[in-house]
Amino acid sequence: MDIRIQSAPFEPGEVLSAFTSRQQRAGAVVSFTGLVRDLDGSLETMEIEHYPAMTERALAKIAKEATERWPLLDVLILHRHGALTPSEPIMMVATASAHRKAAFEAADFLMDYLKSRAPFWKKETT
Amino acid sequence: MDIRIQSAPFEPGEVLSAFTSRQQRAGAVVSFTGLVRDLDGSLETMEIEHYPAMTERALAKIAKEATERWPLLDVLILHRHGALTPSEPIMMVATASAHRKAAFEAADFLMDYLKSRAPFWKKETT
Amino acid sequence: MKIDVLYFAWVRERIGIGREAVETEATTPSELIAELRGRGGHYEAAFADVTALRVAIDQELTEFDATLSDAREVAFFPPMTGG
Amino acid sequence: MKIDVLYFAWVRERIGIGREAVETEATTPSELIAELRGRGGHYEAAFADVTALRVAIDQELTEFDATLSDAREVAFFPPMTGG
Repeated sequence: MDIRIQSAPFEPGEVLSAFTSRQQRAGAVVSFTGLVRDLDGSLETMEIEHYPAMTERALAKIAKEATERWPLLDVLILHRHGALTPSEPIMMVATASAHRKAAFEAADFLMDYLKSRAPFWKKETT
Repeated sequence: MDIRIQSAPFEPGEVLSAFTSRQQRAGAVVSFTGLVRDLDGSLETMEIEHYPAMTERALAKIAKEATERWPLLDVLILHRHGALTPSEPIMMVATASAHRKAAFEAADFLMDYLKSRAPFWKKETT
Repeated sequence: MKIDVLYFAWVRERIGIGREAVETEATTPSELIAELRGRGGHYEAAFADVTALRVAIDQELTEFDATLSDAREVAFFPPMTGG
Repeated sequence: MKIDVLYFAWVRERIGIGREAVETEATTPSELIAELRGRGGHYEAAFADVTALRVAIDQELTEFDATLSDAREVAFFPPMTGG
């Protein structure tokens, strides 16, 4: 299980490659990457606030919940905070399982849960 | 739309990074990577046969079907053929959309469709 | 008892600070909110609509009628928008 | 008419070749299979259970009772196992 909360930008491909190459028995790896959208070209920056003392605990709980519901071999959650600009990756989840279905369902579940239970707040500045 | 059929190995992270960085308006990128599994440690190689004249056409049709069903901004399908060893990536799909749900559902659909409609045959040698 | 009270996002912006120590006899977050609203001004504005808020006690999401006994830290914030 | 007939995976292995030109009057893949089975030997083994097979005409998956008129290439293979 790999939980990262960081203000630094990240490269989704580097994260996926490291995650995939450490799998020994997985047959399926699913990743989700969330990007900053600029709907009408007016967004200058997005600021993501979080609750540091709670964030890591909440993400670990979300990851644990997923591993209890699906036969996962590995889970990664990465979420940025601070200032972001359009098209930058905001966050990423990755799941590894023997089978496709578990990897897909768990990644979708992590995203649902993370949106409603992890203490992050986006604020857009135009 | 990006369809690749190749015998050469690929690095899932490099593919995802190139795919993600060419998105201008996407809010969500989902990737699926299939890896060669070695269930009991006895698999030496997997050989993937395909029907060259049909493969590219079938994959393009699958990708087109997905873009008609979901509001996708981009689709990638990459599938290897030839000899593969355990833990190597076999194939990958990636989807980009404004919203998470479309990206997830389309990636899952691509995998279902690809397994039943794309002319690839795996043969394991132990 | 003394509790650290934290505010995030627009709750923090309306109240004007992110954290304060509060001396209180409240036994639930709801009672604590009633006390804070009693201060008027920014607090009344921030807590005008509790249905738009979420609460965590000691870094765990909880309900507004949960018990505050032994709580060291209570946080109020709008619905989360991560992911 | 002359059609290129292609075999993949275990169909190819049983028959022993991957491709051959076949002179035939068959109007459907089913009729073509009946002709090929008539050769006996490897062909009979390969086509013993048609429910285990799939067919493509000119690189499009189709049914065993589809029409072969104008077909240039017919392929027989087991269910696909990509992905």
